[in-house]
Amino acid sequence: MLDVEGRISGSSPMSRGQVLEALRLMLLSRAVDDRLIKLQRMGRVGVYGPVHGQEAAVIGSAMALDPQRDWMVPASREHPAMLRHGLPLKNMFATYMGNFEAAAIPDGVRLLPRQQSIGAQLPHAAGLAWALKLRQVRGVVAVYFGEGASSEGDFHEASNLAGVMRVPLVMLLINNHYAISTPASRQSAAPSLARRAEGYGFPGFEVDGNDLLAVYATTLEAVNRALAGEGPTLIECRTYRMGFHNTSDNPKEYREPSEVAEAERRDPIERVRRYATAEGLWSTEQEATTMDEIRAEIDAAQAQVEELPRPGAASIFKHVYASLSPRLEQQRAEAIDEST
Amino acid sequence: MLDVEGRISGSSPMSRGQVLEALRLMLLSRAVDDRLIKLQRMGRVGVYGPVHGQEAAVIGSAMALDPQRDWMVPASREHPAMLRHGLPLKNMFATYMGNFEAAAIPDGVRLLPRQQSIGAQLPHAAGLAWALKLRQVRGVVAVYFGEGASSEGDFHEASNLAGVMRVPLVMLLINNHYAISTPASRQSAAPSLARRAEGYGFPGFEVDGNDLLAVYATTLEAVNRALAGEGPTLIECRTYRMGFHNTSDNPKEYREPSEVAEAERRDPIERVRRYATAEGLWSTEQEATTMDEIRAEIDAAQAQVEELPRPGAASIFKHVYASLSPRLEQQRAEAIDEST
Amino acid sequence: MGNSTSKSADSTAVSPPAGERPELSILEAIREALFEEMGRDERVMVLGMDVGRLGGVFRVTRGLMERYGPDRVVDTPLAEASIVGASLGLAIGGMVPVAEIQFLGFTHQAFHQIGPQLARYRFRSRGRFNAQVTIRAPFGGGVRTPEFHPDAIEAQFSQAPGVKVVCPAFPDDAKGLLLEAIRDPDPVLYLEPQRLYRSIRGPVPAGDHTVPFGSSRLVRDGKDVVLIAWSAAVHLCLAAADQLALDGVEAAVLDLRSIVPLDVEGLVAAVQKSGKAVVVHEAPLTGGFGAEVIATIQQEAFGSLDAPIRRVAARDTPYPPGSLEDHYLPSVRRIVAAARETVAY
Amino acid sequence: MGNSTSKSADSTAVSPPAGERPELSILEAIREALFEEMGRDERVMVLGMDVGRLGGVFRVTRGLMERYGPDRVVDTPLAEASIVGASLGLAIGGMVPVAEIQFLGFTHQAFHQIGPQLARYRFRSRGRFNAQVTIRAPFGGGVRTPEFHPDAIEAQFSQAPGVKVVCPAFPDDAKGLLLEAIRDPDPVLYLEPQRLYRSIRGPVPAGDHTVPFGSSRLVRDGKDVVLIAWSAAVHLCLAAADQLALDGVEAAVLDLRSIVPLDVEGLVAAVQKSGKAVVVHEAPLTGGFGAEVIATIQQEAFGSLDAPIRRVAARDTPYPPGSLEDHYLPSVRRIVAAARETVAY
Ligand SMILES: Cc1ncc(C[n+]2csc(CCOP(=O)(O)OP(=O)(O)O)c2C)c(N)n1
Ligand SMILES: Cc1ncc(C[n+]2csc(CCOP(=O)(O)OP(=O)(O)O)c2C)c(N)n1
Ligand SMILES: [Mg+2]
Ligand SMILES: [Mg+2]
Repeated sequence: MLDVEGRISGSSPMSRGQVLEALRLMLLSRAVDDRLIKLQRMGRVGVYGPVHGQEAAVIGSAMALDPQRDWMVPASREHPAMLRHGLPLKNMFATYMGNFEAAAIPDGVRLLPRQQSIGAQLPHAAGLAWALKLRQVRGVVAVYFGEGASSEGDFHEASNLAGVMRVPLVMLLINNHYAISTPASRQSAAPSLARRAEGYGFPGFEVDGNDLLAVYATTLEAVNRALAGEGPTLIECRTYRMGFHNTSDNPKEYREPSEVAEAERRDPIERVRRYATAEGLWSTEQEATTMDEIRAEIDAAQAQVEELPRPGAASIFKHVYASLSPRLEQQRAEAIDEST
Repeated sequence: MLDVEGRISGSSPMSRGQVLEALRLMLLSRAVDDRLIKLQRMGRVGVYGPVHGQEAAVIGSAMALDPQRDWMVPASREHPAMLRHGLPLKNMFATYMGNFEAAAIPDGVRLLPRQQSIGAQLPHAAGLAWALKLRQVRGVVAVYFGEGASSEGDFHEASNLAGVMRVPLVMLLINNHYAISTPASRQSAAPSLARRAEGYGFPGFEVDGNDLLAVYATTLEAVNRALAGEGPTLIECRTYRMGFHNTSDNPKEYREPSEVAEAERRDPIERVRRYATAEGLWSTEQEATTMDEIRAEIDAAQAQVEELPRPGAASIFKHVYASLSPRLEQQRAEAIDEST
Repeated sequence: MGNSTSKSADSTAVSPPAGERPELSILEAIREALFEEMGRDERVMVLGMDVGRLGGVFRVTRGLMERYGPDRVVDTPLAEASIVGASLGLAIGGMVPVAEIQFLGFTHQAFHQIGPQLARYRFRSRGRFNAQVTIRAPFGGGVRTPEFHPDAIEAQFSQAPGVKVVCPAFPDDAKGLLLEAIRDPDPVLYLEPQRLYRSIRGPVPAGDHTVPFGSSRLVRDGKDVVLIAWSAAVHLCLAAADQLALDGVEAAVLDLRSIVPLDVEGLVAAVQKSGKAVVVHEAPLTGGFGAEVIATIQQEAFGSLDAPIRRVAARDTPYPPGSLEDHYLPSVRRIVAAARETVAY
Repeated sequence: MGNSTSKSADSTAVSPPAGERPELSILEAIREALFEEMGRDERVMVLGMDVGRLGGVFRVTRGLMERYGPDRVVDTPLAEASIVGASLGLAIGGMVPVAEIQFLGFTHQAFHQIGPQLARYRFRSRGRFNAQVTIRAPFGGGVRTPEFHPDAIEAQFSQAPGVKVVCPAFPDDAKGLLLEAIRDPDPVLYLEPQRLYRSIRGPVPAGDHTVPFGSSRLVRDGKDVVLIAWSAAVHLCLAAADQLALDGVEAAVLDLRSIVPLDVEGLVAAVQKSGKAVVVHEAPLTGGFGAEVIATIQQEAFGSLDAPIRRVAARDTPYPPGSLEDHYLPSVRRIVAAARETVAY
């Protein structure tokens, strides 16, 4: 719907307010990427995998959800979607700054934790959507996963189960064309991953994942199908991982600069910036102000995390079970003892 | 190609000799079913899952393979295919009569053992086909699995890998409409499982699995594609499990007699019998003679197994590893000691 | 104890009039627990292959679908990882799933959803989410089942902190541990001794009855040696104790009932009595949970040990065909021999 | 031993002129073994995620694809079960696959293809087929990796008869055990200590060099107590032994090198010397392979034991985030304390 020049074809499925909200989130996402990479280089963050390049896919889809009604099940590269859905920025920073207590998803936020076992969240999402259906709770579950994840058995089993049970599930396949160094062409011989949905008895759509409006519109349609009891939808958002896989990775080792240059031309943020500017919604001044706000937010989140007490030995014995066995009590006592 | 009356449309892809070979195998298969069920009822066989109703799917596909060139990877309900591919009947009887030494696949027979972990043979088959390709050995791998197996992650991962590596694999999905008590309609919401092939980048075909000639022709096409280096093919043979899942099962508990009656009308053997009779290849006399031969073969196989020494304690320590560790040596000595 | 071995057909689990409550088989006790708990708590649902119309391959869930409907008693596709993974999602969504894996050997297909997911979800989410999920699975040998069906892989789950692993050997414990499992806010693997399903009958408390995890049960007392086991092997130990008694050896039998959590205190007390112990399990020797039992005992009761603790276990080989399993599994004869050697040490 | 910890960038594994062979890191030793064996035996191939152009996430396989081509060094789709399952098929078809699973924690996804398939194929086929497959996987903590990446689940494979499990801790063993693994006609899990990849350097024999499985290595002698470990924990034990020496406690250190098969003889001999032992591992305590080590020792050397064998292991909790792993893992301090108590018993 939005071409690389930011020209729209047809009318916008997003209101002006939504476009501005999305643009702000996109800018925030990229600023967060920058900050966490910087902190990683300073040794204050472990490993970080940036969203860079995938903002339209991740944010466009998240904007189609209602955080008061819908659940979000992330993989591990969808921070802006998680923020939009209600995760405080501070908690996100805590995740990466090694404070897992402060990273927890607050009560009431309909969001599951990041998943680092590729594809493992898919059956969880199917089950959660199934629970909504059984309990006749109005809402959908949106689950994110990469094209790499789509090769795992979990993708297949979860999709098939979701089809059989006809659950309100929106499957967001973020095809960023890489799984670490492995290109999408090596991940599957299928010309389209969206077409796999047919094999599970529900519709699949392919969408330009760098087109905010198209991603939004397609997701909204899937959400409405799900709410109407028509079951799951698979959406393949074709985008590109512009940055490295994570801070331990150097993509120059496995891909051509020309490919990255081409992707830069298709930058998802630039399109929205142009579109919003053309529509009179945006200006360089507004961007400057927004960036200042964003930096302040980020500074505040980071500072808040820095001020928090660091979890200690006792923390690893919390939430293992609802209550500790005598053996674990003893281990806990030892660990606390040894750490002091 | 063969309708339920045994009328052919078009010309037969099988020679007269092949039709006779197939018909004989079908009759053998059903006679083996009867015998092993009888032996099970007498307590001389553990559990047996009959082929009853699936003979055209299993034999039609096997007939398209060259046992001197191609490999067969069975699930667990494809005995007649295994026999056609070179497994001696005696060895098959030994499998069920609890003599696993005598059940082994003889050297030179290009056949893997039965697989009782549903779907687990699929990646093996993909790997084996990959080896043929890497070693530039002319041949294909044919792998059997049920519609139940098609729900397992292994199906997905193996199919996808086979597509990416473009290996000479023929995937024979025997959709007999049941996985124990679970009907195919509950196994997946997909109207066609063959269509899943698209999602792996290779062709898929649906075929009347009770039509010997159609199964044969479709498999042969897939074999030729594979030999030509064009990669895998998925073939869904739609058939019906006319008998019980296995000797511990009673299908009356979960399906309607009318459904079974309809399947009986579509019996795969009857069609071939009619067709062969109409073509002047077959007669009641011939069938009587053949059945006598088959019974004699079965009697001989059973008798041979009965005469064999029964494996003892030492047997369980054979083929654990190429050679035994001291701990296993010790356990072996104990076990032999205790059993005498 | 009521170890009678009558093989009468299993009746539907409807409470009979008070005062005439018959003994139940283990299978019936499990079914009764499911019936009752689904009646008590409408969040409880049963899912798995063939659990609905068929009532499961062992008919454990027979009658449940008719009673509670196909939304709460659900036949799933043939895909173990999704049964477990979806159960976690169902639990997060407010249901209380009791998943059946047709045989424990097929939890292999779901391993990545058990230890790394179910078990860690409370921890990963810092308590925001918990996985109130029970996985039921039959296991164990002695009944000539095909490959994979008898696999005794319980020890592997003891390396997956966050799950509990329980294994009843008697009808009353079958009911009490299952109700405890379903209500436990954490995931529980509930392992069913398939060879005892119908062969062991005993009294079972009517109505609500739970057995706390981490409490072992001294099913027979004896001053000379203690035989330690769980699940079906407990009955081998009882038979061995009977035989030993003929020679005047008094063997106690301790049923661990749950291996995670482990009743360290009960274990140590049982061993201290005689200073001699034999551990019996149906899993292969090397790396079996018997090793943990021994490591724990020698740590906690080193001074009281008067003899090495022997293990009577399955062989370190793949599970052989049913016709050969007697050479593979622990047997009464082997237990008696080990106990004699231990007593004579 | 050459436990120097220089972190120089790893060079490409090309044999230098004789007489000037530098020490190699563990990572370099593994790479050298792969280079050499692929040169020697054209059936050998390497497959796994990102092993080709990238050379693996740790660059262990760097240079292999350039040398041996993309048919023999293959980037696979992201699907662990198919990597293992296809390797079995490749082996049956005449290849000798060396599969890399990116981290041992992700073998969970392939469990049903390892124990029940790879391990049992020889047995099931009565020797007609064997699975000459090596699975390489890095594991272990101490380097602040994300969830699943450090999971030490080696004990679970000891309950899967038919596979072997080896875990080098030094560069020479890294090479020697890997060559042995690739040539072994049976499946071998070859576990790589990720935290030592570049930090441990040592002499490595040029050219052909194998280390037989089931032979432990006494890496330090000492008369007061023996510290028993495998993989990275061996180096914790060495550091602990250094510290103990300052107090005059002479601790031996035994590196098991392979846990399946287990060197029972070497183990017993090492323990008998002092009658005192401590077992150290990075896996959680309960059900860890340390339990098997202890159960074996107390069975085989009961009379020589002068103190209970203590275990220093990870906690029975899920693996915490890297920032907290020091509270979770065994540490030199904990080993020293356990050794002191044991010696003083
Ligand atoms: C089950 C599993 N296998 C392997 C890994 C290692 N790994 C981490 S990210 C990644 C690539 C994921 O690719 P994709 O699903 O496309 O997501 P993306 O990183 O592109 O967002 C891999 C292989 C893992 N985390 N989990
Ligand atoms: C991994 C696994 N899960 C469950 C089972 C139990 N089981 C044996 S046969 C069967 C049904 C198989 O159905 P299908 O694949 O359609 O083959 P069919 O029996 O119809 O030939 C099941 C669930 C098994 N053997 N393996
Ligand atoms: Mg990707
Ligand atoms: Mg079927």
